[in-house]
Parts: sequence; structure tokens; C-alpha cells
Amino acid sequence: MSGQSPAVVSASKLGLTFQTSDGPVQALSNVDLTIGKGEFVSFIGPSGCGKTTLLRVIADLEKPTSGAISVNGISPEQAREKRAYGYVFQAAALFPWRTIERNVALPLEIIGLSQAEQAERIKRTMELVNLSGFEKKYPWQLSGGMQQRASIARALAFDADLLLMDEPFGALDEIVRDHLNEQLLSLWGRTNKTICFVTHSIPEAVYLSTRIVVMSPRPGRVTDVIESTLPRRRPLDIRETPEFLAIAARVRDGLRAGHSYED
Amino acid sequence: MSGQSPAVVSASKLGLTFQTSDGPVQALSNVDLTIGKGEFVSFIGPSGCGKTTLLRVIADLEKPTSGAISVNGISPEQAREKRAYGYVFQAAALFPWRTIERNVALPLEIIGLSQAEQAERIKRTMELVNLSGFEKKYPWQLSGGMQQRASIARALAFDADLLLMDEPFGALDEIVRDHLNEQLLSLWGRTNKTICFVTHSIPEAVYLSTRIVVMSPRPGRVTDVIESTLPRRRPLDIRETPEFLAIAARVRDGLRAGHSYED
Amino acid sequence: MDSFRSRIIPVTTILAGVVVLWYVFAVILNAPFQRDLDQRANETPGTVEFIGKTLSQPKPTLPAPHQVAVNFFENTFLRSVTSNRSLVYNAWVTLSSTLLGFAFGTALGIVIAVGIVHVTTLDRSLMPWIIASQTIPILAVAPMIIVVLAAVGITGLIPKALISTYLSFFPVAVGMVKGLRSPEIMHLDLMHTYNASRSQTFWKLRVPASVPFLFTSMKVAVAASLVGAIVGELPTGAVAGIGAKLLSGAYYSQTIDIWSALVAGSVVAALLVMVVGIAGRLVDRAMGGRPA
Amino acid sequence: MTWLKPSWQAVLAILFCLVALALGAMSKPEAAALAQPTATTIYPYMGTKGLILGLLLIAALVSAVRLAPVVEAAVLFIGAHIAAWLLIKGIAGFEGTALAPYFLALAAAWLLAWRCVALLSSLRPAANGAKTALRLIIPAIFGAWILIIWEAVTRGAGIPFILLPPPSAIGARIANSLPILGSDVRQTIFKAVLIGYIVGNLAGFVVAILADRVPFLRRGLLPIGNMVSALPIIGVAPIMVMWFGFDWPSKAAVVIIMTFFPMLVNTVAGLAASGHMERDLMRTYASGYWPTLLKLRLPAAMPFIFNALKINSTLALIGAIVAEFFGTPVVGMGFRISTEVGRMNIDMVWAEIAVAALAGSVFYGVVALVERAVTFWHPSVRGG
Amino acid sequence: ADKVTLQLKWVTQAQFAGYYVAKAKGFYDAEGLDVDIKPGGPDIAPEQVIAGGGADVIVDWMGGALAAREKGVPLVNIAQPFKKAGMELVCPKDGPIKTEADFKGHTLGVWFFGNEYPFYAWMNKLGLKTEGGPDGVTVLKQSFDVQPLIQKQADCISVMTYNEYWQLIDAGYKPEQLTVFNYSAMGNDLLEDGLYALEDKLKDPAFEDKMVRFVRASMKGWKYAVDNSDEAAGIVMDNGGQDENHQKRMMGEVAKLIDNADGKLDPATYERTAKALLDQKIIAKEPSGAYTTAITDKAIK
Ligand SMILES: Nc1ncnc2c1ncn2[C@@H]1O[C@H](COP(=O)(O)OP(=O)(O)OP(=O)(O)O)[C@@H](O)[C@H]1O
Ligand SMILES: Nc1ncnc2c1ncn2[C@@H]1O[C@H](COP(=O)(O)OP(=O)(O)OP(=O)(O)O)[C@@H](O)[C@H]1O
Ligand SMILES: Cc1ncc(C[n+]2csc(CCO)c2C)c(N)n1
Ligand SMILES: [Mg+2]
Ligand SMILES: [Mg+2]
Repeated sequence: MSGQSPAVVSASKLGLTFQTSDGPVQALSNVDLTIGKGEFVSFIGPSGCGKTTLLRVIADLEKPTSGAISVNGISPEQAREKRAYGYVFQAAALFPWRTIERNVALPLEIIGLSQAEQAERIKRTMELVNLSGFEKKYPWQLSGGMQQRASIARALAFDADLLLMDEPFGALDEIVRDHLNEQLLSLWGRTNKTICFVTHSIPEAVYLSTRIVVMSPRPGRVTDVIESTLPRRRPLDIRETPEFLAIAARVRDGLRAGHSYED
Repeated sequence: MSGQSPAVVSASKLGLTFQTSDGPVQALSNVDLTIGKGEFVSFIGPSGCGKTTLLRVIADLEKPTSGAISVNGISPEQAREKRAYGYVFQAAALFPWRTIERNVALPLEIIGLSQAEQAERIKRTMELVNLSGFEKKYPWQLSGGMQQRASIARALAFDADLLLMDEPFGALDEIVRDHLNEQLLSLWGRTNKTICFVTHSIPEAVYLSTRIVVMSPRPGRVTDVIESTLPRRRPLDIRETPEFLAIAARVRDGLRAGHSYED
Repeated sequence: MDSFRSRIIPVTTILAGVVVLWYVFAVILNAPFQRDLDQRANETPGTVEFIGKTLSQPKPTLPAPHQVAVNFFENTFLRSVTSNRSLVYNAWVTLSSTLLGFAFGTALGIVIAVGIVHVTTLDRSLMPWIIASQTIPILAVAPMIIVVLAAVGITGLIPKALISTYLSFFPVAVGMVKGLRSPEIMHLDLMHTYNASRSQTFWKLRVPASVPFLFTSMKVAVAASLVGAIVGELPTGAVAGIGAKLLSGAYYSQTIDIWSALVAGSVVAALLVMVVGIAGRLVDRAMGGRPA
Repeated sequence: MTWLKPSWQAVLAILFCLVALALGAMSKPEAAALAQPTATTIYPYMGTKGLILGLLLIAALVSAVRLAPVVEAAVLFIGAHIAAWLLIKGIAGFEGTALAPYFLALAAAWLLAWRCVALLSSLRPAANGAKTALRLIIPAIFGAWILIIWEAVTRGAGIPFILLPPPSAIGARIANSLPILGSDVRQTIFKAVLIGYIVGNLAGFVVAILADRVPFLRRGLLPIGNMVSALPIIGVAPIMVMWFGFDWPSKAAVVIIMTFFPMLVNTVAGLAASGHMERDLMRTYASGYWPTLLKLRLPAAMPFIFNALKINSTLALIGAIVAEFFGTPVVGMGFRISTEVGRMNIDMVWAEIAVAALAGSVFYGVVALVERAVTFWHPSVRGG
Repeated sequence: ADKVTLQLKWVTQAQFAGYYVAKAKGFYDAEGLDVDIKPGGPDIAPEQVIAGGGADVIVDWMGGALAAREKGVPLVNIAQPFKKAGMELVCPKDGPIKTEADFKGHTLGVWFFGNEYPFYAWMNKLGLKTEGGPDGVTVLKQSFDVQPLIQKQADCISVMTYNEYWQLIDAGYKPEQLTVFNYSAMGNDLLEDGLYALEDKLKDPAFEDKMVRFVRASMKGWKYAVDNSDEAAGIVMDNGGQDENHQKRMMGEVAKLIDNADGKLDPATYERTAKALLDQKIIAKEPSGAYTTAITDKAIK
């Protein structure tokens, strides 16, 4: 799929089994996936189906127990060492001893940016996630959603070509979410970044993605891959078009099929 | 409002200001609110508007700096001491040294239930949130959504008359969410519990609530209170009725009005 | 200053309780000897007189608080601070090697902890031997250390400080190994995604995360350091310092002297622990510590 | 160049061997023999000098070739240890006559052993048996080298026996004095240390809880706790002998005082370590002080409490031994140490020290194992 | 001036007054010596210090010195200022022990750290076991002080005539209330404070000469101290001694052990000491060359 652009992520027969004290848990099984440069791929699936695990494998935070995976044509480890990606965790993972501003600065300090450049990027991304005015607060002084936005700002400030985002907008209200969806799309449009995006919201997935990967649980498998036929430029009201709703319906069906609820 | 039933929560001119090292943050201001017995009240509002803070004040986890509040006609502190409510936090807050099962058992141990009763409740609530089979796992062996479900199970097992739920379904996919929405409604219908529910999803708020409180940020105020005209028994497909959509639109307008985004 | 007062009252109450208990024990413990003494002198004093005598023996088994207080006061305030009978002078001698040893010990403990956390070889091989080193009874080897150091021309403060170092590095090493390994796994993962170097992860994550462990360990270490300094004073001929006072007191059964030296040592210890505690709180505040 | 991967240890070792060769005589007798080639004096390393240096050189060179790590480790292991053995064996009868090349050869052997340990600790064997074996072998080699260097230096430099006996003499002494060592261990460890450790830790723990429970006591007790527990052992030990007699109870009392403070401080810190949200959770259950303590705060405090237990496991041992310097029955490790120093039986002193180190390590190891089991959930145990 | 380092066996007290006096009165200076006196303590083994190169000459008891000699530290007695032993065992009269026959089944306080040899030699002679039980005596390792007696933890304790004995008197015992077993009086004494140096260093004539001058000045110091005991006690106080009164008394008692201050070793006493140590297996073989009279012969004419 998307054979025209070079593969950023390419996995084949990927499997991962966690060994726990009361037996193995198969989190991923037989995952085949190729993500091309500039794609926006959403992952959707029931809770516990392995979305986070897949992202972690791509990020070299977890080693697969079977199959092969490459990132930018090299191993995930090498890619990580080249700082190929930015990661937004499912939880905010802010350092409690740093102010919000310093938390956003963390990756910038690590890659060794100049103070001025740091300040500029912090200002820009803090504005983007609408957290201006909270720069000097500590994480525990922020609401849940604000913490999540701070962690998004941190990933965006890092400015890698591949963005791995694990439910970044989960704790945000619809309006902020719409706003950030738009911002993300425009960023993606501007920069030709590749984005892997985990979400539970079907409209969000359809609105944002060029491709939607539907997963099913235990063992986590890819059950459906839906190519979006929507144009690259998407106003918010595209979400009322029949085309949009048709894709959403297909995703919903795929999701329901893989689900374990009988009712 | 809902004057017919006795007030479970009654707040007047409630205000709360956090003192931080770089100045005060007004999280709540002039909140007037009465919640009657058996009501299902949703709180919706932009990130950082004070929803969590309000719930925490009701739960006696935070002291208001102005105004008055009573729970079940007594002070929040007394109500807490009488174990008047169960609370689902925005984050899962599971104890890492306890298995999921033992985490759910925690409140039951504290109120001193018998082993048999504990086992029964654990089994029932674990099934309700679809976590059967994960009883013996530790929190870090669970996905984000599964952790959140475990914390819901813990609150439900506690079985108080007032339920305070802070974005309980935030990290869950649509299908599980629908399932849990239904379960929650049926539980509420069966038991006449009073539920205070923070959510970012407008459809969820409309689907579940008898009343929707819309809040706006800095300082957190109640900008709109919308009474639902939907019947108490609500099949899932009620969400496609014009009545439902009308209420949803009203909520969306209220939300947008209070929002700080200019675009 | 309100917090000061809210602190003073409990401390004085408890101290008063301790003093009362102390008097009771002084009478009980000194009574047998007093009885023997009276018997040998063929005296039969009344109860009050007897109790009075038990509290005023020149070399009591347990000196009464006022005896210690008088001795402490005389040796602290009535002597010139440069006299070697002054407790202030002796406390200072001990304090200087304590502080030097504590500084060495903390530094060494941290270095060892860093090594153990970062170098697998050290993690596997060093810890058992550090533990073994700590079980070597210091009083047994202190003289040998001092002899060897004197042979290579190192005398004075350094040998004593080295014994303090030996006793104080271990709590710091143990605590810091734990502390440096205590960051949340998600935070470590985050640093991993940035491909942060070991030193970056160390400074930006491990160090801040270890702070509660560091200061707790440092409290233990500073107390251990003081013990080390006192122990180290004995084999150097016990010329000056709290250890020397203790020794000469013990040697002549001058229990009152011993106790006032002990009190001096305790006061120094309490002050040191408090200073470390305050430093810990300052650091915590600078790190945005959330009030409990 | 791909088949060559010299480690800095190997390079240095080769360098040391070459310098040793260049310097010539390994010992004074050899130097004398070289100066008077006609005399037929017997001197150390007559036949083995070439063997030792050659062995070291070959091992170092082989290790620089790209080989399987296991093979390389084996070569280094054999080379370093045979050379060390030859060195030590050769100096027998000529103690105190070693010259610079002797020490250079020793250093070279040590570097190779170091390289060997570094290689072994980088191995990640799959089999569980191999893992355990490695866990034991690595510290063993490390420890063996402490002893080897000690033996070689004391003999080579002829350090007086009463200052520092060689480990071989200490080993022989241990083997010959097992009954005495046994009775000393019984007196000191099984009576004073264990009882003092248990009571001291309990006392520190209880006081910490009391201080936590009653704010009045917190403000009053903690500063006094700070004072009492830093009491220097030399001051306290004679007093304890005065109060509790000269047998083990007075030693146990000293151990109690020594272990009290670390436990107090760590428990207090640990009780503050639980998270805010978790504490809020317990509040919502209107959980009383004790349930919250039991179910949340103590488990969260465990990493700190085990810190104290570990530190105390060695502190208790030092305390009991040192306390025996001040009046004891004529048995016990501290008694033996102070007496045998006076009798110049320094080998016996070190035998006791070795037993103390062994006992302390076992003690610490047991505590660490329990810690792993109890705080399995803590990031420091789960990984990181 | 030639440097000499002297390591004492115990803390600064009148027991070592001679050396402090010699230094204070300039006797060492007069011999062209610059003497550094290092006080000892409960944990200092002078034998170790000299073996480690930390001293040129030490004050030691013969038992410790001969034991060290066997362990490879070739100590040689170069002078013996103390002719008699100051150690004794005292028991309160109101206690169970009046004579040697009463020891069985009782607890006795003994100093270790090399000071226990005379006691064990004595018990050996009496045929008493020292492992406790009704037929033997229970031995208690006594610490610095006389507390075991006051606390009634022991029935008899070791004291030095010049030191702990007076602490008992201070504690309220009257001399007539105490039974004293004096090792010298019983003929069980081992030689106490002597001066020892290393054999191989003594082979160097320059060092030997230094020792001759050192011993000469030291003995002059001792003589002066014996003759002016209060002044000597004052000098000890100036050098860090504790409790002036006590030092004066100690000086008076020490004077009785010094005899005529010639520092000459009596070979007969030496033989007896060596034999007692041999009998007790503290040393394994007859020592040879463990003393020299050459130094004192040259020093004191
Ligand atoms: N460290 C671990 N040890 C054992 N099992 C684990 C571990 N991490 C995840 N799992 C298991 O792997 C499965 C997949 O987890 P994962 O976190 O990838 O789910 P997810 O799709 O991200 O779910 P969610 O939407 O709830 O976040 C789950 O069943 C979980 O229990
Ligand atoms: N402990 C605190 N100290 C200082 N300020 C705080 C504290 N807790 C919350 N705030 C501030 O109070 C405001 C309201 O926070 P609150 O957590 O109630 O928001 P919320 O409505 O729950 O938001 P979200 O939907 O993002 O969870 C925020 O601006 C936050 O910065
Ligand atoms: C540990 C110890 N050893 C010996 C003595 C006894 N003592 C006091 S002075 C003196 C003379 C030394 O030349 C001796 C043997 C003691 N009190 N403590
Ligand atoms: Mg997930
Ligand atoms: Mg919130």
C-alpha cells in the first residue's frame, strides 16, 4: 500500500508475547504493516488490543518476539538513536520537578538546542496547545487535560519527522480537540511528517487519517486497513459529508467485528 | 431545580482559589448548584475549567475558599466520613503492589466486608467492565484503558449512593464506551444512585444525563444548565432522535460560548 | 515564627519527660553503690538524704541531669574556646573531621552508586565487596589505618576524616543505588525515545528522582560520620575531640564528663541532621515540591 | 583490521609486560645473581620468568583478536590466573625481595582478569543456569583478585606479618580455629546482633509511626530521636556495660541504639513517599489512619524501610563487635579481635574480620532477597 | 638534632612521666635529640606502630614484645625503667574472696590486649581452669575502669598500683577494705614498661648511639621525676594528662616501681618472664637476642 513513497515503518509477521508470572500474554500477533513517508495512519481498536504495544515496538521501547520490523529502512533501535521520531505517551509523563516550560524544554536540552531556539520553540508550541500563561506552573498544578496538552507540546517541540501519538487527545473536550485536530492536520500538511496516531474516536480517526488500521484484541491483530478517499485538505465540516460518514461506518463495522462483546 | 427530591449536593456561591508561587489561580467562582437524589448530572467544559476541582470539593478533597457546600445536607467532610460517595479519578490510581483483583477489593477491605461478599462483588464488577481473566495481573501489565476500567470496577464495587466520576470512559474505545454507558444507565435505573459525571463527550453527556452542567474556564463558572427532556429509559439508538440532537446542539453552543478560542 | 513556637513546646515537653525519667533512673541505678558506701561508712541516712546523696555522687553510675548540666555549662561557657578542656573546642575538633569525612563519604557513596547503576561489571562484582567492607569492625582496623597512614606521612585531620568516610559512604551508596533506580519506567522510556545519553538521563532524570533517597541517606550518613570521627580520635592518641573526652572520662570513670561529652556529641549530631534536613527541604521546594 | 579489537586492558597489560622485560630482574636475589653471573645462587623465577611474562603476553594478544566472548574470557581467565599463581608461588621463601617487574607482571595479570570480568558481565546468556552461574562467577573473580593482589603485595613487598598478614595465612588460621570462630559467632551474631537488630529496627519503626500518628510527638520526638541515635558507640558501649552487665545484653543494647536511627529516618521519609492521588483515594473511602497506613503508606514506604534494613544489617555487626571492646566475657568476635591484636596474632584478627564480612554479606543478601520479593512493584526492581 | 619518635603504650599519664620530664627539662636537647612523644590508647599496639615505621622506640610490656618478636618484628629490649610490676588483683573484703583458695567459681576481671599473660600464668600455677564453671574461674574482659567491682559484676578486678587502685579509693573503698594480690609480691610478675627498638636498626652504629643518648636522657628524666614528683605530675598535665591530683598520686606510686632509675634489665627477671610466657605457649620457643644491655651499659656508667 502507498507503494509510491518510501516506507517509514515496515513490519512483517510481527508478534510480541509478554511473559507474566501467570502465563504469557500475546499482545501482538502476525502484524503486517507498511507506512509510507507522509502518511497519517490511525490505529483504532478495543482497549487492550495492542495499539500501545505496536507503537512501542516501532519506538524501540519493546522488542518484538517474532517477525521483523524496520523504521526508515533501519532497525527501530538505530532509528531511535537517530532521533527519528517523537512520541506522545498515553499518560502525560511529565517530570514533577520541572515546570511545564522546562518539561517542554527537556527534549530540546537533550538535542542541545541554543537557549534562544529553545525559547522560541517553547513559546510556539505552548501557544499551539493553548497553554500560554502556565509556563511556570508545575505539573500537579495543572488539570488532566492541560497536562496532556503539555506532553503534546513537548513532542511537537521535538519536531521529528515521524510522530507516534498514543491517544493524545483523549482527555480533551470536543472544542479543544477539534482545534488541535486542525492544528495537527495543518502541521502535517505543511511539513510532510509521517504520523502514527492511536485514538478511540472514529470521527477523529477518519478526519485525520490517510489510512486507518483497525485492530482486534488478544492476540492483537490487524483486522482491517481502510484507505481514506478524503482529500488532503480537510475543513472541519467535511465531517458531515456522506463520504466521511461512509468511511466512519466502515471503521465502526470493522471495530465491532473484532470486538468481544456479544451484545 | 429538581426541587421535588431532597438535595444530595447543594452549593452556593462556591469559589476556590489555589495559591501558587506565581500568584493565585481561581479554579472555581460563584458556583451555584443543587443536585437532587437520583439525578444523573454531567459536567462538561473546556480543559482546565474546574470540573475536577468541583468534584474534589464535593468529595472533601479540596476546601472551598468561599461560599458554602453541603452533601446530603451535611458538610462534605461528614459525608465523606459516612462513606457517602464513590469516586473515579481522572487517572487510574491503582496500587502497583496489588493485583487488579486486590485493587478492586481495597475499598471493600476498608469497609470490612466478609471475604465471600468481597469475592462476589469483585467477580460481578470485573465482569461488568469486561476484565475477567485479568484478576491476577498487576496494573503495569494492563493497557491504559484496562487500568481505567479497573478503577471503575473499584468504584462500582464500593457501591455508594453518590458516584463521582471524573472522565471515567476517556481512554475507552467507542464500543466499550457504549457498553459501559448502557451498563451505567441500567445500574442507575436499578439503584436510584445519584451520579456526578465529568465527560468531554457531548453525546455521552446527553445520552446519560438528566441534567448537563456546562462550565467555562478561568475562573471556572457554571455558564449553562441544560435539563434533559429524554425519558429515563434510553436505548442506544435514542442518540439518533432529533430531540437528542437538539439537546446536543444546545450543549455544543454553550460549550463554544464559554470557550476561549477565537477561531 | 509561629512554627518555631509550635515546635518548641513539644520538644520541651518531651525533654522534660526525659529529664524526669532520667532522675528516676539515676536514683535507682546509683542506689546500690550508695548503700554500699553508707554501709562501709556505717551511716544510715533517711530517704530524702539518701536520694540526695545518690544524685550527688562524684562518679555516679548514671549522673543526674543537673550534674551533667552543670558540667556541660562549665565546660561550654566558662572556658575559653581555645582551651582543650572546652567542650566547644573539642566539639569543633570532632566536627571538622566529621564534615570533611561526610563530604568525602557522600561523594564516594554517590560515585559508587553511579558506578553500580551504570556499569554492569560493577553492579555484578562490587556490591558484595562493599557490603563485606562494611562488616569489618572499624575500631579494629582504625588503628592499622592510622599506623599505615602515619607511616606514609599522613597525619592530623585526614586519617580521622577517612574513618568517617568509611562509615558514611555506605548509607549513601545503598540509598543512592535505590534512588537512582527509582525513576518511573515511563520517564525512562521517554528519555529513551529522545535517545538521551546516559549522562543526560542521569542528570535530568535519575538525579532529581533520587533526591528523597539522597537526603534520607545523607541524614544517616552524617550521623555515621560523626561516629566515625569520634572513633578515629581514639587511635590518634585521643588528644582532642569529643572522642578524646569520652575516652579520658571513661578511663578515669568520670561519668559526669562522659555524659556531658555525650550530650555535646548528641547536640552536634542533632544539629547536623537538622541541617541536612533543612537542606533537603530547600531542595525539595526548589524542585516544585508539592506540600503534603 | 576487523579481526583485531584490542581492549585498553590488553594494551596496557602488553605494555606492562614489555616494560617488565626491559627492566630485567624480578627480585633482589635475581639482581644479585645477574651482577655475579659466576655464583650459582638460587633465585625466584629461575625457570618461570619467561613463562609468566609469555603467558600474559599471549593471553593479552589472543584477547585482542576477534573471538567468541566465551573463548576470549576463557583464555584471559586461564592466562591471568596461572600467571598470578606462578608469581605468588615463586616468591615463597624470598618474601620482601620483589622488584618493579614483579609488580608490573602482577598488574598485567590483574588487567587481564578485569577484561575477563568485563567480558563476562556483558554476556547475556539465555539459559537460567548460565545466568545464575555468571551472577556468582563475576563477584567471585573480582573478590579473588582482591585476595590475589593482597597476597602478592604482602609477600612481594615483605609487609610485616603483624601489620597485614597474607590471605593464605588468614585462610590457614580460619581452618585451624573453626571451633573458636564458631563460638564467637554464636556469642556475637546469634545473640547480640540478631536480637539487637530486631529490637532496634522495631523501635525505630515504632517511634516513626508514633511520630507520624501524633503530631505533638512528631515535633518533640524527632529532634530527640536525632540526638539519641547519633550517640557515639564508644560513649554508649561502656554505659551499656554498666547497665546491662558485661554479657551479650549490653552489646544488643548498643546494636539497638545504632540501628534505631537509620530506621527512624527512613521510615519517616518512606511514610511521606506515597502519591497524592492514592492518598486522596483512601480519603474518599474515609479510610482511618491505620487502614491507610497498612494498605497504602507502608507498602509505599517499603523501599525506604528496606534501605534502613540493609544499612542496619552491616551496622549491627559493626556495633556488636565494637561494643565487645569494652568489657565482655572471654568469647565473642570483638573480644577476640581486641585480644589477639594485643597478642600480635593478626592473622586471627583477620580471620574474625573475614568471618564477620562473610556473615554480614549473607545477612545483607538475605535482606536484599526479601526486599526484591516485597518491593517487586518498585521501578528499581522491575527494571531501570 | 637527631629525630626520635617514641610511641607510648597508653594515654598521657604519670606512668610515662620520665619521658615527658626529659623533654620538658631539655635533657633530650642536651643529648642533641629531638624527641616526639606519641601517646597511645586502648587501641594502639606499639608493636604495630614500630613495625609500620611510625616510631623508633616504643614503651611496651615484655609479653607483647616477645610475642611480636616471634611474629617477625624483631624487638629488642634496650632498657627497663620499671623494675617491678604495678599490676595487682584486688577484691573487696566484704566479698567472697579472701585468699587464693577462694577463687574457684568466681568471676575475675582481667585486662586483655596483651596484659593478660601474668594472670593466666598465675592461674596456671594455681591449677585453676579459666573457662568458668564451679571448678574454675570465670574471666571477664575488663575495660578501662573499675566499674565491674562497683557494679558487682566481678568479685575481683585488675588494677595498677599507680592508677585504678586509687580510683577504688576515690570511689569510697578504704585500703583496709580491700584484699590485694600483687603480682610482684607473689613473684608472678612479668616485666612491664620497657623500651624496645628494632634489632636490624640497632645494628646501625648511628642509631645505636642515638638510642644510647635517648636512654641516658630518659633515665635522667625518670630520676628527676622521682625526685620531684609534683613537678613531674605538672609536666604530665601540661602534655595532656587528666586530673592533676590523680597524676600526683600516680607519680608517687610509679616512683616505687622505678627503683634506682638506671634502666638496667635484670636478666633473672627476664628469664622468669620468658619462661612464664613459654609455659603458657604465648611464645613457642625460647627467645634469643631479645634484649641487649649494651645500650644501658653505655648510657649509664
Ligand atoms: N508490561 C506488560 N506485561 C504484561 N502484559 C502487558 C504489558 N503491557 C501490556 N500488556 C498486555 O498487552 C495487551 C495489549 O496492551 P496495550 O497497552 O498495547 O493495549 P492498547 O491497545 O494500547 O489498549 P488501550 O486502548 O486500553 O490503551 C494487554 O492485554 C495488556 O494486558
Ligand atoms: N493543586 C493545584 N494548584 C494550583 N492550581 C491548580 C491545582 N489544581 C488545579 N489547578 C488549576 O485549577 C484549574 C482547574 O483545574 P481542574 O483540574 O479542575 O480542571 P478540569 O476542568 O478538571 O480540566 P480537565 O478537563 O483538563 O481535567 C486549572 O487551571 C488548574 O491549573
Ligand atoms: C584495653 C585496656 N588494656 C589495658 C588496660 C589497663 N591498663 C591501664 S594502664 C596500663 C599500663 C600500660 O602500660 C594498663 C595495662 C586498660 N585499662 N584497658
Ligand atoms: Mg494504550
Ligand atoms: Mg479534570
